[in-house]
Amino acid sequence: SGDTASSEEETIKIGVLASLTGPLETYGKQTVAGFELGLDYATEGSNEVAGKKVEFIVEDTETKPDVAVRKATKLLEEDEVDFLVGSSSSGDTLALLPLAEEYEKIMVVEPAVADSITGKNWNKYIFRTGRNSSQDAVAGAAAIAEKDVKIATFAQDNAYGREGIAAFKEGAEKLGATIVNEQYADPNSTDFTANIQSIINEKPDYLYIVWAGSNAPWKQLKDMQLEEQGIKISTAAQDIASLKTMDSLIGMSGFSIYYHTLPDNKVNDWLVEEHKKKFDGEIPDLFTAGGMTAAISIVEALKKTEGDKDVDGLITTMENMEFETPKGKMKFRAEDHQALQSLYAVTLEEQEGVDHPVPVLIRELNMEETEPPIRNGE
Amino acid sequence: MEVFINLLVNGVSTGLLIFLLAAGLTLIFGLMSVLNFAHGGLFVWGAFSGAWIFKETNSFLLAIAGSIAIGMVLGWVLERFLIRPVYGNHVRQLLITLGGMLVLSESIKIFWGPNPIRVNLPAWLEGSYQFDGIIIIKYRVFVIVVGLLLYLALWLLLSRTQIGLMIRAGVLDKEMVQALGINVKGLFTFVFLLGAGLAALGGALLAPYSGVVFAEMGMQYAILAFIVVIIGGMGSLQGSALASLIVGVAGAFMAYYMPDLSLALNMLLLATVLLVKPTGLLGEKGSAV
Amino acid sequence: MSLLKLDNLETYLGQYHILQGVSMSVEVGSITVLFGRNGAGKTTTLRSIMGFNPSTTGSVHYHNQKISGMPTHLISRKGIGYVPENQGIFSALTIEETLNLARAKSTGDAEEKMEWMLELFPDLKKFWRKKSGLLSGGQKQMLAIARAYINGDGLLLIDEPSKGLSPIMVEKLMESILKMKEKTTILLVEQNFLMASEIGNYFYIMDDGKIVHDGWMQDLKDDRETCQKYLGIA
Amino acid sequence: MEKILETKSLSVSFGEHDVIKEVNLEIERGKLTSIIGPNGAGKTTLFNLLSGQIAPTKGEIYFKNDNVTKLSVPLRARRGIGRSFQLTNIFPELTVLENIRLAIQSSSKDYYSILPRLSFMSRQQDEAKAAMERCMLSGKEDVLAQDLAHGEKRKLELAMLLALKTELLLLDEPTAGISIEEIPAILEVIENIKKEGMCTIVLIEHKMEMVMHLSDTLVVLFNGELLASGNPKEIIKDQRVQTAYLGGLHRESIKTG
Amino acid sequence: MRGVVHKVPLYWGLAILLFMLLFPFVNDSRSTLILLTQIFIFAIFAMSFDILLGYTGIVSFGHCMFFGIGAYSTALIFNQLDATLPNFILGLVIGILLSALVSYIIGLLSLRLKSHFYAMLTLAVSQLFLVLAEKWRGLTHGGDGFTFSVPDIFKDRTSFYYITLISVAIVFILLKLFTESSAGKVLKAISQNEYRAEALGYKSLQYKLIASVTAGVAASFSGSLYAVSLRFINTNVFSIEVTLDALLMTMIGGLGTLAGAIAGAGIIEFLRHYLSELAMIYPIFERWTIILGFLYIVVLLGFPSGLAGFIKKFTSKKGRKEKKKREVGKAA
Ligand SMILES: Nc1ncnc2c1ncn2[C@@H]1O[C@H](COP(=O)(O)OP(=O)(O)OP(=O)(O)O)[C@@H](O)[C@H]1O
Ligand SMILES: Nc1ncnc2c1ncn2[C@@H]1O[C@H](COP(=O)(O)OP(=O)(O)OP(=O)(O)O)[C@@H](O)[C@H]1O
Ligand SMILES: [Mg+2]
Ligand SMILES: [Mg+2]
Repeated sequence: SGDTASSEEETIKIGVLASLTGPLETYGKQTVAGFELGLDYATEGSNEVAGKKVEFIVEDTETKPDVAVRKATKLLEEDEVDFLVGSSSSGDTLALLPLAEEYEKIMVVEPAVADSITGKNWNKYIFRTGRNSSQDAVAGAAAIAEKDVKIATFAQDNAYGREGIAAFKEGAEKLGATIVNEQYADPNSTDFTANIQSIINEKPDYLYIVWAGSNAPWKQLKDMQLEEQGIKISTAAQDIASLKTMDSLIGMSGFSIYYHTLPDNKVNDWLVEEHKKKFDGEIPDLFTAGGMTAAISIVEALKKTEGDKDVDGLITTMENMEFETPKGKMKFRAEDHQALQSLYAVTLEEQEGVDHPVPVLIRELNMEETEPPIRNGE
Repeated sequence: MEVFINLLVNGVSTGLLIFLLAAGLTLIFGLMSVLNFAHGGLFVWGAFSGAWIFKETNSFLLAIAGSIAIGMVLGWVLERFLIRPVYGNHVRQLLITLGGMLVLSESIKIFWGPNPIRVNLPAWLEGSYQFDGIIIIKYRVFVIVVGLLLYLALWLLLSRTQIGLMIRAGVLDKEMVQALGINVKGLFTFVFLLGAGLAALGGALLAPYSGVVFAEMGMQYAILAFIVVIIGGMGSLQGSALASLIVGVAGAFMAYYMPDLSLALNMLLLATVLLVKPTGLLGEKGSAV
Repeated sequence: MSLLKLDNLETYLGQYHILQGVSMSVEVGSITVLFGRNGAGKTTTLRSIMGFNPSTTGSVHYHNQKISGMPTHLISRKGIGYVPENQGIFSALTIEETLNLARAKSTGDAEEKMEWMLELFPDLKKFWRKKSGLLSGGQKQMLAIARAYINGDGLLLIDEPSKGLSPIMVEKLMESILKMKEKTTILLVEQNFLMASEIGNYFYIMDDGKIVHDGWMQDLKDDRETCQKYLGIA
Repeated sequence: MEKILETKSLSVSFGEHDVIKEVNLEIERGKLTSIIGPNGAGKTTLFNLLSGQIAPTKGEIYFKNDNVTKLSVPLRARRGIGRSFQLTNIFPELTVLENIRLAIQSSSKDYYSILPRLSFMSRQQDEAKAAMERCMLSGKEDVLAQDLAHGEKRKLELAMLLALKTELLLLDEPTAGISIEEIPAILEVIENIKKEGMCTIVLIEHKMEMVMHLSDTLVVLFNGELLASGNPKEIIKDQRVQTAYLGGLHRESIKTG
Repeated sequence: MRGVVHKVPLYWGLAILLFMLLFPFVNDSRSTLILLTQIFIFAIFAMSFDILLGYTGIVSFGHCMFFGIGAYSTALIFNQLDATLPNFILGLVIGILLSALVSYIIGLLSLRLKSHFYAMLTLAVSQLFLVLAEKWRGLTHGGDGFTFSVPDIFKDRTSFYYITLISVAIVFILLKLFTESSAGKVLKAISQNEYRAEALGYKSLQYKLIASVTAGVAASFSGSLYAVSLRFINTNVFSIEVTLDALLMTMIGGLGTLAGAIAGAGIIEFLRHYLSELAMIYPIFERWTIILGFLYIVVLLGFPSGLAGFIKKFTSKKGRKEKKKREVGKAA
């Protein structure tokens, strides 16, 4: 039994929590696929770091906080994982944060975006490779805001929308723009024309939109002929599934977090190639890259500690750690462990042979430019 | 003024769209006294199959016809296997159709995957009319026209034929109606199919309206339809139409003038109506208490 | 000529064997009365004829045509009207609507029958637009009879029509049934011996799911022993 | 003589239709009063007014000299007005015993106790058994009420009313739909109640033999109006009653019986 | 004697309780403990729903609101004050009082409504609570929710397991006593024939109020435990899915039995758990919601009175046969 103990000692276990069923299942599946590829890449196919085997165990949170907690506890107690990675929804992730602290295990947050994860609810075991709402907002502002530009905003009336707009406003006003109108709509509504009408009345230069989920207003924006009235639309180009619904926004300028053609680096090239190989020619998507990033961050940290799993050591190592990812170079900020990262100012274009609008790079917004305010001190 | 007209037109067309959804439910709920929670499931199926057929065939009419047909087939299955054993028992209907709802929404993902799907319009319905400041989306006009026509057709069916009477009697005493030589089972199936077809049609028409469809919208719209039917008064077609218009128009105006309250609007409307006039706006006296 | 013929009907309700071989026949133009204690199976017999509780064995013939096994609505369309024990009132429908419904699949001249019924039961006309559920017990009974008569034309099955009726109503009802007899055939379930014996031609007595006695009504009135034994009449 | 119930120009109308018109009724304590009248005369409606199921458009009801016009159904039941219904009206999925126990519970003012009390329950049990015995239902304790034969359901209704220990019993056609052989049994129950003199009974019946046999007072309701009231023998000789209610068939039988 | 003491189920209940008490000693799987804890919490919630639906015949679509009120009260107290036991009691009591008040007011306004109207009204009100939780961001942080810490005794999975287990037992006993009490009997009567119950002198509205307040209080209690078990809360607790879960559990377990609600909570949670585990191995189970849906439909159609009803029928059939045998024996 001494043998097993030592081989246990030699294995590094990572628990990956993601929504594999329910409304976010596409996200979760991408994360898992990306994570696997990321391990492969970072360990060069050996699945070993500093001579120790790396294993990962996937659990489905079903996008229910209670299930997430149960599964995470199972990972921590029964599988005795050394790291947690997850998860697809902010709610699940927030529910998991205290567990990381309780079990003193590092949790790499990917791809949940809520600011409070690295803000108010943060603890020192939390590292986030995914970008947060504020980064989106800062990038969004950087893409369009400048002196004397009038901007109206439109978002879902929930935490995600409100938080995103608040951060955007701060960023945009810093750049000299004025926010002339803020609209929030019931996320379940069928009809957004009243909100759009109100925006049209203000005659802004830009309309900045924060929207996640299915019930998007793109079609109605087009129907209401915003472009014709001189109002340019700007929003985040997210995953491919959402891009597929954004046909009517072709020509808009906004920002992208990831698209397989965007970050021009060798990690991404590898990802695209391997992903196509493995998945029948399919291109990797936003959360695939995210999953890969999470894996890389863990392996890189372990490489630096030479396989030492001591948590405090790992935390010190990871703070300020820079690492190459398919989303470009990243750096865990020491204060709140948020990974600073590049985002991309893009326009949406139609491309031959692609069934969705393609984000085309205008310029890279580097990690300094998109650095969000530190909010975990409050 | 432009704003007012815009809001009104959009509100009315949203209202009529909701009416399409509610009409099927009113028929089933009001006439047969069946609480069909799976209505939302039929609605999503209508939306997805409509979008899919349009994408494959590029014919909008075919898409509509196809989705109605699919809705009816599913409606038949529901009626035959889920509803028929529980006619007359509200609680069980509610519970069993809830199961139907779960299965219908989830099975969408088997066919079309878990992601939302974009829905296109035929060229002749694309775009909008613009008269200085007033923007009227073409498709909304189309929806208004279809909604009004359907209202008329249903009204004629219920008031000019004896079907309505037979069904109402059938709900009260099924055996006795059979004893009068009327094939109640067939009649109920017919009404149910009609309701299912309407739900699917509502879905097919809503899909291009918002531009995307997703599997989870079923529950959301099932609840909306219930709200409208109850606000209008159970079983009253006029009531449902009125309630749909109120919900649509009030939604548009609230979102414009009091956006903060719009999240709670439908629920507030429902609560107020139930507390002030429990039978709904045009409901029969004494049916709610 | 026998209009309706039951041949050895056996009917189960749940696991209970209710009808245990019921045979009887109803002659054209007659009033046949079915007597029996509470729970004897009278109502079940009528329901088996109508197809609500189909018999497992045995058969029902109407006009020499087998109707057992047919769905209820088709049996009804052969021209059989039914007044159920509980009246089967459509409480939320008005009298007008109820009678219109009866007309929908009516056999024979519905207009004429309707007129006659309104003449026979003026109360129906008086409360023409009233919800049936709000009628008094007797008024409901009249409505149920009118509805059945308008709907059918060959045979009326009436289950305990005198229940809850005032003496004068019973008397009127008797007269009405006698009048109806001129146009139709009637199978009557009745507890009110006084009334039934007055108008019936032939009778059957049921007990425990079996026919235990039958004969001509005139004979029954004199047959003290049978009266005593089966009907509890001294 | 003591009045237990009195109505003063009691009227009710549904829409246009006046169903009860200015009825002034007095019920004597300890006596059995029968109400007869053609179908639709308003007898059941009168009961509904007395027990509170519907509210009068005009007039008052006094029970033991208190004005109860405005009281709700349960409050009147608590004061001592119990009734049976023209169609049997019981708790179908409870056992016979449970049905009766509910009535006892109400009569022992045990309304809102939310914890079971065993001693009270066993006392209930005994009382329920007694009521069942008096209504000839012994042995049916654990039968679900819905499985009872029609006649037995009627008896159960009576048993519940007895257990309720009301001072005033309103019985709406207790023998409707009962076969001839079973009527004597119900009749006996009612007679026993009457003999024991515990409560005042008001009876609606169409079976004249029974009415004549049981009643101390007869009240005739016609078209919502009180046509006559008084000694039964006198009343049925009244020409108006003869033509409006009894008709030809009964003239003979009553004279002789 | 019927209705007061059922001996056989009593022994069964005690046996199960004993087994559950010993369980942590025989099985040290934490996630199973958590699953069981979860089941206990939902069992309380399902029982509270059973008081409404099963015993009183009230269909509520907004029952999650009491669950949510309890959960938020506890969570907010812990968020604002220290993580101590007295503060837990404080949160619990606030939740219970609020739930009692809300259920009383809603009941007073709307219990006169017929079943489905009442159902929709409660749905509307519960959704208003959802909107409130979403909008009152300063306090609740909206849909994202917030985490908070809890007293150490709750952090320990085993001790929390025992706390919830004992809670289930106590709530079960209290509710059972309630249903067997005079008031409980009247509830059952009202659910069958309200009109008649009134004529017997029972004010049905008041009894429905008693039922709905009792149910609200029990639901609030389960919500408090739920919040503690997660140490996190968001607006999900007010979502209609929470109500639907309670509905599924009571239906599958069997209406009007309380024990059925507990069994239903167990069945549903276990199935969810194992079907989703299976999905990790066999992708065909990925759409396990469909399987759950089908199962639910089959149960409703085949065993309308749920698991409890099925067992009852089964045992009573056996009982009847035995009784018959005895009678035959006597006769001989
Ligand atoms: N659904 C049922 N399940 C089981 N038994 C039933 C059912 N309906 C009726 N019965 C039983 O069947 C027997 C015959 O009932 P039926 O109604 O035919 O009697 P009846 O002669 O019409 O009596 P009554 O004079 O009381 O109307 C009775 O013993 C009754 O209890
Ligand atoms: N709620 C109501 N709304 C309208 N009309 C009603 C209502 N209740 C009773 N009526 C009418 O009042 C009249 C009296 O009815 P009621 O039931 O009191 O008669 P009854 O004397 O009991 O007759 P029966 O002997 O036939 O039972 C009837 O014409 C009936 O239609
Ligand atoms: Mg009968
Ligand atoms: Mg009456």
